Amino acid sequence: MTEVTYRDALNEALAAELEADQDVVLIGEDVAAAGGVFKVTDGLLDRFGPERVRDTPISEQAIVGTVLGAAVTGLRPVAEVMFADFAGVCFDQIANQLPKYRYMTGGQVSVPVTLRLVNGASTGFGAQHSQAVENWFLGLPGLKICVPGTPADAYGLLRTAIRDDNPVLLFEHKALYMRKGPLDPGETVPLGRADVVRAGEDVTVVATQLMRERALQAADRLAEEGIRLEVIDPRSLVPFDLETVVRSVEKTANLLVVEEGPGSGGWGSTLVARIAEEAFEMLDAPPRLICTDETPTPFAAELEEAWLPSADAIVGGVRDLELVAA
Amino acid sequence: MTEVTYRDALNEALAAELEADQDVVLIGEDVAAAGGVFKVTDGLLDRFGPERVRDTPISEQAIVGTVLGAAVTGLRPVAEVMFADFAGVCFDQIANQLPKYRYMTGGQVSVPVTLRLVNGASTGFGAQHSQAVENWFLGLPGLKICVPGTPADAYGLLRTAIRDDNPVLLFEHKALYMRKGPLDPGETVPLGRADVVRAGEDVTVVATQLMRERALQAADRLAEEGIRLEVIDPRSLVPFDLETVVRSVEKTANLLVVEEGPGSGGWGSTLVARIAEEAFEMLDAPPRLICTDETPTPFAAELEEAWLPSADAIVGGVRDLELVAA
Amino acid sequence: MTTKAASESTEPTLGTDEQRALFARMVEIRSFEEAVQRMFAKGLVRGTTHLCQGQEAVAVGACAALREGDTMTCTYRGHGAVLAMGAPLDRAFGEILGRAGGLCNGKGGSMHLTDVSVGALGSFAIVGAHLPISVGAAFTAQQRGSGAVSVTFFGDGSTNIGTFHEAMNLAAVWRLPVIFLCENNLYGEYSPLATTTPVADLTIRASSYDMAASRVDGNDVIAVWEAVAAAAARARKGEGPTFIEALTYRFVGHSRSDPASYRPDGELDQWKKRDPIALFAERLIESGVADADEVAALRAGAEQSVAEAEERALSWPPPDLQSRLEDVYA
Amino acid sequence: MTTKAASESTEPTLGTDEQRALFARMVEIRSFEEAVQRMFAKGLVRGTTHLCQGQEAVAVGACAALREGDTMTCTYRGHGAVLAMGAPLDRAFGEILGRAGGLCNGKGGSMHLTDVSVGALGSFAIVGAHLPISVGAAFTAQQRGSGAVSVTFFGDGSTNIGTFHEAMNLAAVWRLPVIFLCENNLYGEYSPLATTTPVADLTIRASSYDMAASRVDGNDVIAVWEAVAAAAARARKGEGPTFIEALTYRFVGHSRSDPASYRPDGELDQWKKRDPIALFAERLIESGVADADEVAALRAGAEQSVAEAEERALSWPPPDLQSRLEDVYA
Ligand SMILES: Cc1ncc(C[n+]2csc(CCOP(=O)(O)OP(=O)(O)O)c2C)c(N)n1
Ligand SMILES: Cc1ncc(C[n+]2csc(CCOP(=O)(O)OP(=O)(O)O)c2C)c(N)n1
Ligand SMILES: [Mg+2]
Ligand SMILES: [Mg+2]
Repeated sequence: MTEVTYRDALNEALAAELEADQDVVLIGEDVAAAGGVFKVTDGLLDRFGPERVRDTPISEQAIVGTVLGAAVTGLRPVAEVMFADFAGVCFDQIANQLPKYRYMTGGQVSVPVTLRLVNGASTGFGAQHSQAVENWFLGLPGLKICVPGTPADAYGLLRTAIRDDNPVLLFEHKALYMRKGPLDPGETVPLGRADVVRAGEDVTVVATQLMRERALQAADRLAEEGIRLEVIDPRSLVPFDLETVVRSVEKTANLLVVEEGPGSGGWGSTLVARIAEEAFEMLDAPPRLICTDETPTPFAAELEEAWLPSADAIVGGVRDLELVAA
Repeated sequence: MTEVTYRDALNEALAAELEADQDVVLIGEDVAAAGGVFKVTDGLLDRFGPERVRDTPISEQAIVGTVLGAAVTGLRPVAEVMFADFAGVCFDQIANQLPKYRYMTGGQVSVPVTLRLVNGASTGFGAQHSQAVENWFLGLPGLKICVPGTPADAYGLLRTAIRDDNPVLLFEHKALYMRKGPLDPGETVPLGRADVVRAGEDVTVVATQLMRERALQAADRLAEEGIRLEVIDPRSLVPFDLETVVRSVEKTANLLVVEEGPGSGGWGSTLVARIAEEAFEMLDAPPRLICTDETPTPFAAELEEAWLPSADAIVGGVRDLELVAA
Repeated sequence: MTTKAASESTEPTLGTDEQRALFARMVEIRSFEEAVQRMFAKGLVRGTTHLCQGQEAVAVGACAALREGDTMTCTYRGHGAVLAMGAPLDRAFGEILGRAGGLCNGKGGSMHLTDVSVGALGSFAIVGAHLPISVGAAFTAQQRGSGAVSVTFFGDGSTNIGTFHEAMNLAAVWRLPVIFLCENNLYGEYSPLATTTPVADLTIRASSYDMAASRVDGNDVIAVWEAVAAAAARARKGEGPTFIEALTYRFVGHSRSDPASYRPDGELDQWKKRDPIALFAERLIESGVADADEVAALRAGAEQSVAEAEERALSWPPPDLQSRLEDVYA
Repeated sequence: MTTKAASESTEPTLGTDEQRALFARMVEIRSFEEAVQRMFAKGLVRGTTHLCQGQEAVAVGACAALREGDTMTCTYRGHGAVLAMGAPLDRAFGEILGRAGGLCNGKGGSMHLTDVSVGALGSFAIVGAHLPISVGAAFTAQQRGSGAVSVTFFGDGSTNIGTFHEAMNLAAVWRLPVIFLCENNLYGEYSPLATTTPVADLTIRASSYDMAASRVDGNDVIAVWEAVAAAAARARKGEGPTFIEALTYRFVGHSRSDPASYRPDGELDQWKKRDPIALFAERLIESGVADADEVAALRAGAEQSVAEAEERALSWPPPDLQSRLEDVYA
């Protein structure tokens, strides 16, 4: 068990899969010679050579289409789309091709593609480089979606994603790259298994990535007052481990979901709806979603922080819930 | 009051706005000489001339970017994206440019763009031409979204959309083009005002477009058994008239949402979540969402019909709700 | 016209049997498309279809130049190309009819015929989307040193969409074994090329990528075969991609609902005089590859295969309803 | 090299005052960028910034050829272009600092400087996305017969993305008054052009659209001005768009975090010998437009304006927190 950064964990996962399987290749803008804009792929060109680790032109549609074509003909490619916002320029490939190809052909192909995308706000990159865009892809059966929040999950989910025979989008939160955590090399993480990050009796809080971190901060603070949060990180949104959340709500009778992004059409609303449908009777108070303001991401540091759900906001949300439930 | 088809209603709305305002222009693939793939723009080239009604190359990114640039410099353009699925190829323009431009510039521009997109299943067009894709755009503040279900709403919302100083996506359901309904020319429909299509005391059913039609069929059948549905068509998803739904649920204490598409990340889940958050105490039974299977759209007629929520499925959903509530 | 000489090959030729087989295949495709047209006219199928009568020489000539292990991607107007790769007629009909025995078990439909077992990797309904997919297939070939090539069919109108540009550029910069086969049938949907495209000779566009290019008579199956064979030979040697513009014409409307009234008077008739099947029949006879009776027999045989396949497909049941839930994930 | 002659204009020239103003503007931009670099180094701003030292002649030469009513769009590397259009230095600093008085009230940041009041329609952070936006501005101009042109700046690497192709094609087929100004600084991020692009002369790409094109020394402000003036004159006469490739070099890394270690030894030094500001200073003196003292005075004046503007901007408060909820909808 070593302590590594989220970034290095991702790097190690890529290296491990490139090592394990000759069919794994890695392409993307500046992933090879430069080792990636966020240095996640540093050193991989040297280790695995220019055939398997390739820089591409600025052509996201071609990048995603190419890994798709490569996957259905036998490779197991990984592509970096860099900032997740750029999924916009290759959205057709991600939404209309990757998840539908197998289905439309009656199962003639499998599509073992992994896309890595750099997600999220809090770092002052402005409205076109700060989105958490996993929600763009929720209604697209055929895709799987991972949102790791720790080095171990980043490592374990990325390895699982690469080995998966389906297209997987793995979102890396840019604010977490330098966060350190324990890593047990070789330890993969299955998709569809939530992590109960902190056990508690009073309120179930579900959050991912940066919001998970803030939920844990809120949990620490509330613990001082004797309010015990159960913090759950779903880790993958598709498949989603609803059962773990239901089990928790059964115990706590209270649900708070914290999401980075505007609330409409997100996994947070979807989870709240699912729990309302399936665990209505268990709830002592209306479930709650805390999310960003309904605006694009503002640039100025003060505005961006006000826009994002803070640990304070989570504390406040829990207090409101407790009042109603009491 | 005349009876017109949904298609002709759209055509009349376009003609009326082209007539009323010289700054309105219409561009898209085959919208001019051919009058549109679905004939929605038939005759407009002849009436308004080749400067204002223009055919474009197959270049959706350029189409949307062009109307954006035209809008911020003073025109009030309308673009057709044809099949809504093609929003995938110009998603960046719709998601990252249209809704963020005004915000990122601190309000220096307004973006009076209207995009028309042809939505939906039930007509055998296969997985890449049958999606109802309004949900792709829910989490993008800055956009408005209309989903008309009748000729009058199509007409009224399209006119309002064109006059709106913000980017509006108007989804036309392809299965409804030949449906007839009354139209009072000149009657516009505001965005953000739901229509209580049928009043009832027992269950609130919220549905749009093709699902609205099926909800009404279900309502007819259940009425024979004395179960009275209140059918609400939100008509626009952004802004969303939550108040009308809350008022209805206050009365019926039961909510069923019917959505064309997989349920994750959609307006249906969002609505269920909002009601669970804000009207929890009013509900007699868990709210329910009926949607399609979690798969791409299958081609074969039998499969596609099985995939879509049917009037039968709505009847069944209502019966389940009534059982729980009773 | 071309930016780089794409040919200069050793000029291989097609034998007698091969030429006859090509002819039969072209007739099969024609006959298949006519049958599909009737099915839609009779209301046996919902949705839409995009037929390729008049363009058979492109699909057949190009696919004949491929070998096992090569792959092909095409558009919604792809029946001809998929059949040219060797997909079974009955299962192709079955797919268009949405039957259980269809190539894709009825989940794809007319726009998505696919038979991976013969290298027909897929038919795609989003203009331009499949070009990078062929680039990816070629990437696999390069990576593995398999010598395989991937050919991708698309129309003149598709050369205006972003993916065309990105796919061409990436294939060129990585020198991938891709053949970009543009079927220039003069229209994109209802729009004549000149209204959407500022150049009339599309091979010019290859120069933006320093890519080899050639222009061929798309109604001459042998010319198409030669151009593709030369491109494939170069690609297999690691010399990179080629862009081929095949000039052709569709005898029917863009899709089911299109009466094609935008065509200038007489244009269709002119092109019908250059019907690729009639042209090839003449050539077979003139060159002594087959006499008139043999040609007639090939034609009759092909038509009969199609008729029998159609009948078989029509006898198949619709897919099991539960099958709609399968094949989402591997 | 060029597909069509883009010049053959009446060769207008710049007067003494104009040339001096251009020089001062270039110095302002250099000095502005250096100040921004220091702000980031000091940690006064989060996020990233993309500076344009070394490329000032392109922005200044091009924007000087525009007139009132014309519009300009540019990239995240857009400080120079936005200032060249006449945006106030202090409000530009303010925006980068995320202050209330910033051009966009602190909502945009370094990558999105915009000042619509001077025709600086926007800076965009998605590669290629703004090209069709300039096409749209030109569409308005054509529609209204205003005679306005729209210039859009982008880099060499951006010529590989789909929107480049679509925007060029649409502008050409509609003969819109757009000037596509490609700043070829040899790298897209950290990738040398040749690793991503199979052609070295990007003007070749204009031929795919039968578009006029020219290539200029992007470190020669007068040459840039001439090329853009000629293109603008053509555009105003209804003769359609022009593609201009300006050869230049950025003296700093791609963005804040880039030490630019991918550059071959000596490359930067070579280019620094062709510093556009030094070149222009020499030229001003040689041609008698200004003597050495006057040049020094212009330089000092510009630097002082920048220093004062920086100070003002630094004194501004952060935006009111509630302002984040405004400007979503009109
Ligand atoms: C992205 C996208 N835009 C538009 C369409 C609608 N569409 C289908 S076929 C077609 C014309 C294509 O023309 P061309 O490439 O010349 O091929 P052809 O149909 O002539 O074979 C269009 C515009 C589409 N399917 N996908
Ligand atoms: C669609 C998209 N892909 C990738 C990026 C990341 N990116 C930002 S700048 C850049 C390089 C652009 O190079 P070039 O066009 O030559 O402009 P330069 O930065 O040299 O001025 C890249 C890849 C982006 N912003 N948008
Ligand atoms: Mg065509
Ligand atoms: Mg560059």
